Amino acid sequence: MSDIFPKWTNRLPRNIIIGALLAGTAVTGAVSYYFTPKYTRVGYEPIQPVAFPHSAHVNQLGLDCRYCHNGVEKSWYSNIPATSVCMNCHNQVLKDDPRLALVRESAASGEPIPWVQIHKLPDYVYFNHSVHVNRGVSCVECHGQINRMDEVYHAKPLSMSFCLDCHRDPAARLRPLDKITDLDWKAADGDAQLAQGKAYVHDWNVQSLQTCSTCHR
Amino acid sequence: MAAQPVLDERSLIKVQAPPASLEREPLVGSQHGPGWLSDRIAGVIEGETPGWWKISFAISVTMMTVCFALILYLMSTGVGIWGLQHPVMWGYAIINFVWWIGIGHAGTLISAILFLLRQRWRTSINRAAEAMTIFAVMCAGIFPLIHIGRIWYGWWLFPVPNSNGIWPQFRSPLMWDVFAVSTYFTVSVLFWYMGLIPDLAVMRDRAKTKIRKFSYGLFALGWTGSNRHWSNYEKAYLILAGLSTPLVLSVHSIVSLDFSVSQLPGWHTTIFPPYFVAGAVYSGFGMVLTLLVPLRRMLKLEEIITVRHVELMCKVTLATGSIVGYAYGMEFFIAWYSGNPYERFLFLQNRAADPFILGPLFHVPPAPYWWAFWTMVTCNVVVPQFFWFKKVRTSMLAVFFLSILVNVGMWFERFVIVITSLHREFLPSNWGYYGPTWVDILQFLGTFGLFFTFFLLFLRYIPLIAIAEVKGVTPQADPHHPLGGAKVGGKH
Amino acid sequence: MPASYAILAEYETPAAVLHAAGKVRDAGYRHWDVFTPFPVHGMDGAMGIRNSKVGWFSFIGGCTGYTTGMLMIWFMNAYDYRIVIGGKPMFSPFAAFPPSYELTILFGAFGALLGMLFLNRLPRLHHPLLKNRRFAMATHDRFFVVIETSDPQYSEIETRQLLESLGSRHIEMVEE
Amino acid sequence: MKTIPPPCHEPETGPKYWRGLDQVAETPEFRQWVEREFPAGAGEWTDPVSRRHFVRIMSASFLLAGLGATGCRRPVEKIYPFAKMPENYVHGVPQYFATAMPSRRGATALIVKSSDGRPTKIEGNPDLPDGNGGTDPLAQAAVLGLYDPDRAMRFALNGEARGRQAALDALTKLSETAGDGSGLAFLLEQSSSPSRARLQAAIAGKFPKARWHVYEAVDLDLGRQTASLAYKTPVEPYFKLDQARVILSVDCDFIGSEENAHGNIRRFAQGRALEGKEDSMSRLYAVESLFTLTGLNADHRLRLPPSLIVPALARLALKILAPSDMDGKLRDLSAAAQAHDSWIEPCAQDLKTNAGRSLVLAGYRLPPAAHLLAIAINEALGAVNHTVEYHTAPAAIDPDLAGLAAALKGGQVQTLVILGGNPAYNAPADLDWPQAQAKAKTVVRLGSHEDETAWNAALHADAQWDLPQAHFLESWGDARTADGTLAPIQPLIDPIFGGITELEVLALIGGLTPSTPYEIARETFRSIGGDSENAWRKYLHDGYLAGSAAPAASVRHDPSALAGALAQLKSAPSQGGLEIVFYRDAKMDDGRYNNNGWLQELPDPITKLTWDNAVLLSPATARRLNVDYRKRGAQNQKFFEHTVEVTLNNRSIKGPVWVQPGMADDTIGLALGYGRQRTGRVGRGAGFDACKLRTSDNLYYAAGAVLRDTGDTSYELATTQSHWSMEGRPVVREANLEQYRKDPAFAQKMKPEKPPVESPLYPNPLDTTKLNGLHQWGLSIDLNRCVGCSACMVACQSENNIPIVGKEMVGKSREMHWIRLDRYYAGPVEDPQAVTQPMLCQHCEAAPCESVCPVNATSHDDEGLNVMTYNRCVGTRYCSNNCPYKVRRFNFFDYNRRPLDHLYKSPLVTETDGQWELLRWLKNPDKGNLPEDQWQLSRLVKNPDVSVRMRGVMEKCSLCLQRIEQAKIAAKVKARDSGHIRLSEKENTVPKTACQQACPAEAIVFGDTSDAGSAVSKAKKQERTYTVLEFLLTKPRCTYLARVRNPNPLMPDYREHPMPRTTEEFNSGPFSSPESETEPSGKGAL
Repeated sequence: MSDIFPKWTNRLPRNIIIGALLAGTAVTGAVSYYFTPKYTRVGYEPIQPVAFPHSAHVNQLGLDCRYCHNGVEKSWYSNIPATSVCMNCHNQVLKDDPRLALVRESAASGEPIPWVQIHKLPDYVYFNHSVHVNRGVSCVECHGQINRMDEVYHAKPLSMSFCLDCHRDPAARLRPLDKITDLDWKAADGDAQLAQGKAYVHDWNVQSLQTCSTCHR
Repeated sequence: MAAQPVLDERSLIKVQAPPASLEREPLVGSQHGPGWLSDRIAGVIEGETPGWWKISFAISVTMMTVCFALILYLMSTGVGIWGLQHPVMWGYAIINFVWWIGIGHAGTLISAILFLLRQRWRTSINRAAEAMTIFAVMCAGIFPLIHIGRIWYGWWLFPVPNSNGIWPQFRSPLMWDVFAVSTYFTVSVLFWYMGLIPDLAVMRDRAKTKIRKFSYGLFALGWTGSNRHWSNYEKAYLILAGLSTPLVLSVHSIVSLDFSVSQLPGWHTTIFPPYFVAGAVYSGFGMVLTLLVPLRRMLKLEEIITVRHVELMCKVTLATGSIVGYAYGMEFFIAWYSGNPYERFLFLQNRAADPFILGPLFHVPPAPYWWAFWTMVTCNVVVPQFFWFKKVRTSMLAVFFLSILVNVGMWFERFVIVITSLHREFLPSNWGYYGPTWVDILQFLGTFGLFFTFFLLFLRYIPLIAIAEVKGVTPQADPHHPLGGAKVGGKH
Repeated sequence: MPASYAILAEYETPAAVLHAAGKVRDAGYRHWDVFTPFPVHGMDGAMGIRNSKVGWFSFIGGCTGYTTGMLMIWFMNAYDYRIVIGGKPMFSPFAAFPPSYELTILFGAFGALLGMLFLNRLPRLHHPLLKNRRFAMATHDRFFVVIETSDPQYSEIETRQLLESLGSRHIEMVEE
Repeated sequence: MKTIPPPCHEPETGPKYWRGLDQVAETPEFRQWVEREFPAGAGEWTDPVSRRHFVRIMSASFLLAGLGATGCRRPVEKIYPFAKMPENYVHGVPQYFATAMPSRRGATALIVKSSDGRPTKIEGNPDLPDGNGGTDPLAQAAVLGLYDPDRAMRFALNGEARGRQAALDALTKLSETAGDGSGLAFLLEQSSSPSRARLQAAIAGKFPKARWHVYEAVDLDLGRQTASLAYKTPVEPYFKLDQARVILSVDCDFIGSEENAHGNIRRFAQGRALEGKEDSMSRLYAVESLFTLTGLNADHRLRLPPSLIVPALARLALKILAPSDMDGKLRDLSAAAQAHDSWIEPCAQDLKTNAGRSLVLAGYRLPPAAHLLAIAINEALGAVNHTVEYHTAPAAIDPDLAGLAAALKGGQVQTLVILGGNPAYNAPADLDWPQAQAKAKTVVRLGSHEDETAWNAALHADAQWDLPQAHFLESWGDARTADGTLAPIQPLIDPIFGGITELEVLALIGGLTPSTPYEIARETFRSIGGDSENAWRKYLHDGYLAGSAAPAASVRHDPSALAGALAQLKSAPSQGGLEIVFYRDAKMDDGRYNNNGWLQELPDPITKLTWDNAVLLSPATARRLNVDYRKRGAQNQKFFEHTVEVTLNNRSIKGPVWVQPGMADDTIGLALGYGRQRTGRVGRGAGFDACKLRTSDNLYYAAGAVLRDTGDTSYELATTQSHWSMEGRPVVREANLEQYRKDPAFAQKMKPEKPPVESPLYPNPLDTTKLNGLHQWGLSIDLNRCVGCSACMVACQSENNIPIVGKEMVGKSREMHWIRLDRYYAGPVEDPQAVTQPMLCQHCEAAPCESVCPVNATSHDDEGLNVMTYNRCVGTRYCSNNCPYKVRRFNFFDYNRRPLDHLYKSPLVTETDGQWELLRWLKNPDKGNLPEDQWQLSRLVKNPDVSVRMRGVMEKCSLCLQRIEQAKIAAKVKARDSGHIRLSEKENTVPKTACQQACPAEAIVFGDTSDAGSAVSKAKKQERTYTVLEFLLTKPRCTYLARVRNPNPLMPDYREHPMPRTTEEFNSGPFSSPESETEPSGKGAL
């Protein structure tokens, strides 16, 4: 009865509809950002046991990615280098630096350095590094400009749709094989990239693989 | 006499009273006016809570709790706790799903198809039947959801954009099912709720307590009975009825496509859609009878839900049951006529061959599930034939008993379709035998708990007969009937 | 004292209210309505209400549903991610029909219900009539003719006389 | 693809690689951990440090450090790289090592895949001159045995752990106090290892009075012993079955349970192979009591009770051998088999007609006289050096276990050294071995498990040392394969439980130096292959020593041995009662593989029973004894059988009956290897112990047994196939050779049903998308080659991380095998024909499973594979319903993450290792709820290239997609900026599927059908090609080559057609309902 419902309740339906529309939009927006790898992965930058600055090693010293990640052209994985690789230089350079204490300790004791994993695909995704870096896909496509990072962070979402973007259009990303680890390299412009990419797709017989078996098995 | 000007009014509206020969027997007790109907029907809700209600409710809630506890067990452990196995990958869950969905069909049929066919007797039973539909579809809907192996990914069956960039696959009948069942449920709820609005207003206006006033008032949406509203309302109701009719036909057709789109002998058959729809209506009416025959007595509604209603429903049951029987026969004929050895094998050696007559006759070993098959035939083909007899139709005890057999038969029909087709098909090396586990059985019983919990709540809190609609079909509601105030009735 | 909203006349039979409605219409009133516990046969004609527009809402809803279904399925299975499935065509109107059909009905049903609510301006929980004790009988077994005071033809005395002349035994003013 | 690796640039040697880890394994912490953790459960095991330690030792791989309690967006996971990278190691790139799996008289040369330091897959070594890379199920399953968490892991004295050093000290002390060796006895297993022979000789020289015994519960050495007698020189036979046109097997299951079965299969299949109608094929006759794989593959089969087998052979001998003074004895012997003359006569005729190309084989169960008789017949048939060669072989030690037992009981043995074997379980019952063993003052026992032979507190040996035996994948050693080729055994992993090898123990007892197994093997090699380091490395790399095969010895037959043996042979005693055949189980062997889950769950090739042995009876006998009633359980593949009591010489056992069509009447078949009292978690409760009935006189055959029905029908047997008849459906298509020659395309005409439409109503989109694919994969299975050995099933299980599900689940048909072997019987139930057919995902081009999946979880790729995306699957199971071949398997439970006895228990209310399972799962969802030791070990055997499926997910054969993808990736990595990425058989870059690689018969051919020159394209072009259920228009990529039988028209059991073929023929033919014929259970049961 109307003594239960005061007059303002007549405005409720309209307000509820408007409110629901606004809230729905907000929730949709939030879910499609916060509940996807765009938020859950991108920007992840854990503190590492040893503050290893990629920028200093790559950009200042000019180390190639493959000096440390030497399995990347042969294996599924781009390996994290063994302590002995660090010590190749650091038994000469900065040999008493306190920041490297853990590295020296590891080299001496044989205990591994517990690096925190940043880029991780689910177990059911079989991503092979070697087949990408040997066929014109640069590190930068998935890892971002590591050469400019002091501490590595997760730069790309690495979601399935992210993978599909490239798999559907490889020509837009392929580059000369000698530029794979040159993370600053860019084609002159978009058209040039597309032109050379198309040439590579043709000459190297690059397939645009989108079937499930490409990644899942 | 003062009647003279009134006659003018009648001619103005151009309505003729029907001749006496066409006058129908009133559908509800003719001596009572609309007010009596309100009092009677709302009285069910407003009166004391009957003892049988409390007991039934306690039992139902217990069974429902068992059902949900078992669902928790299922989700945490895996569908292996059911009797499912290679090669029978669908079992009780799908049987129960199809059965409950079929039950639901009577409600929509009564409310929609009979409405379009101007069967005014529907008004006494449509509310309860629709409620039954909704609760049955709820029970049904549980099963496809929990029967999947990874329940938490059930949302992948809905077209939700996601960062995996992958979509559902719409060639699958299961996707059609998702749309059909969710649409069916939604539209049934809409239809039911729309019918409820005027009655909720009745309840609101009768309410004594503030809580009731608020609750009924809120859901009555401020219904006043304005005739301008009635005009739109009746149109919308007509449209919903018009939409529900193809809906109800399509839902069970699509459910049947789950089977007939596959290629198993016994599933892969074009007769399935009509056969399923007929079977659904058959089982639905069976369930309506099972519910209403005792209810009309317990709630003292014999004058509103009359023997005639029951009789009419029995006739529908007889008609649909006979259609189902025809479909059974047709399946066998086609299996034989096609000459396909796999089809022939299925119908004879998986289903029909009993150890006593057919097996020896055809020199084949008895079908592993012959008992299920013959239970089905007895309940679905033989039982409805009793409804040819008026004596049976008017005996409430007989109707109640037979209606239960109808439900049993239809459950076995789904059992026969699902299990016997799967357990022995193309490669004999895979042949097997299916049996349920205690979880299967308790979960099935548990859905009755769910169903009756809701149904009992419905009885207690919602008018179980469409008050406004029943009022509308009384003679008192007819402005051209003496009881409706017409000064010169058409009756004489 | 609050302003009055309308004048309310009670009738006891559908025939009486039908008769009254015709007369009120003939008298040229516009802001008035009849309230009955059930739809009274012939009342639309008596009140001069034209065919309801709910059908259009439903029709548009249905068309939207069907188009949405077909386009969605085509986009998902044949355009955005083409996956070879069972040797079947990427898009086939036959396979897409059942979901589209269901969406037609779903959207059509929503169109009908929401259209009805929209046309009736419901929900409207607060209404002057609902405060009236006597009016509660409108959902029970009484029939009311209500003429709003905002009607240009409204006059406190003439209107009341008209309603009385049409056989109402009970007439009262409804407060705002 | 490098499933078989290309030659390494530098030969990999095990110790170099693992040496660093040796030291870790020796640390006290590790030992303490192993001793504490594994038997006791894993309370402290949750400590991440010790876990990390463990994994680094085991796999030197990445590991997840579990869920950190961080507020972060995702759990922190850590990467532990090496502090110092091992040489030649690239994380993620598997390595392959050649090694060998020793068997009784020989060895199987292997190539083992090592994934990040853990052996994950065993393949045969295809480079061996006498091999094709095929293996048997036992070799395939050996890798699981390595990670058996119930293996022996303690150096224990009288059941109490004493530590490794104490044990080694005790051995040294033993060697110092042994004196001249009197009172010292060695009990060894058979071995072909030259190193062991060398050490043995050295020890024998040092302790001349020591007793030596070599015991095998199932002795497969009889062929060698009798050949040495017959030729008066130590030789062993080597059968060249491919050369034989007519083969007669006399109770010799050379395809199943004899030594070197996979080698026999290879040669037999070669002799049966057909490519065109001109080709000829061999003919196989079998005389046997059980129904064996050999009988299944035979063209003519004569079932005889054991007591009639020697008479039948004698009868045959009479017809073949030149008349001699033995004839009288032979006639006496053969009188009993007179009734079977109509069978034996034409068979003998056939053998004689094909003299020089025929062969008679005698099985291990037969007495020596029968073997000598077979040798004589082969001599008469001119088989020597044509179908059988005799290779020089070292003389073996006389087993004489009875003598040893007597000596023990007589107190003549103070110190007993048992190396391997399990005599307390499987020694003949009359020896009462456990008691005898306890009479020794000191027992040193090296065993893979703490089993029945290990310390038994109830018996009183003064001191018993139990030493954990290293698995062959952890060991250095050597062995000789069947043809005598020397093969190295080299470790792929450091002993996980710190076990030691037989060679080490012998060296220590003998006080010999060097005592490390590596040095021992190395030194042995010096004497055989020369001193050169390069030769050693090449030997290790190749996995065999080229040219070391034994040459055929030129031998001269001496019939006197036969005469002597015949004279000793007792004529078959006409005892009443039933006869018993004790046989080596196809899976458990003599019980040694009892705790191997893959083998327990592998269905027996004939009975299809899993997890159990049974009292096998012929249908008629079962009916006569009134125990043929069979009731199916509520579930599918569960059978409730009569439990019967079998009594023989006052010893009795109880077991369930299994009615086996084709068995000889009045005969009981009892498989050994089950019913173990002390075994691991897997084998516990499986079957009954038939060894209890065996006595020294009746090792393989016994007569006079009494069978009594206990009336108990509650025991369940789980089988993987419950229906035995093909129902006249043309699933397996076969013809006789004559018909095949007349109409080579006979198989394509056996269609019961025409497709409803000639072609689909719409174009298959695959026709367009496959243009993108570089290859089109297909499979062809030659049913004429397939013998049903089941190696493919285990290979697939190993390659594809297929879980075992346990007996109860198998009883519900929930086993997970992606490839199964369907076995059908046809004909009269008492003596049926049988066929076997590998059935796996057919990779239909118009796949019915795909179109019903609502979430795109199963779909087609451009190369024509039907691919299953596990991570997308929600588990509607509709695909399985719609699959006409029923090859999809569903994970009803979390088989990979929960113990099999917990499957039905909700994790909400269950504990594992004293922890609430839900919490455990939340902490580490991957680990799930396996006990810590099972979890840690079970994940080591997993193939890292294949997803481990969780519950609620459908799975099926992928045609080893991971191998295909790796091959393609390898080709692309190699191609770099060239476009040459297509795999081709010419370049040997096309991978093999696991089943194909394991198949010794080469029945499975996989490859690129778009390459007209590929083997699979050629196979598919054969006229015998047919498709199962082709009328469904599913267009499978997997096709079959029809089977051809080669019967002899003169034989009494000759039939013009194999039976029954098509439905029409079936319906109109002479065969009545197959149901009643092949179901011994009677009509109501199925």
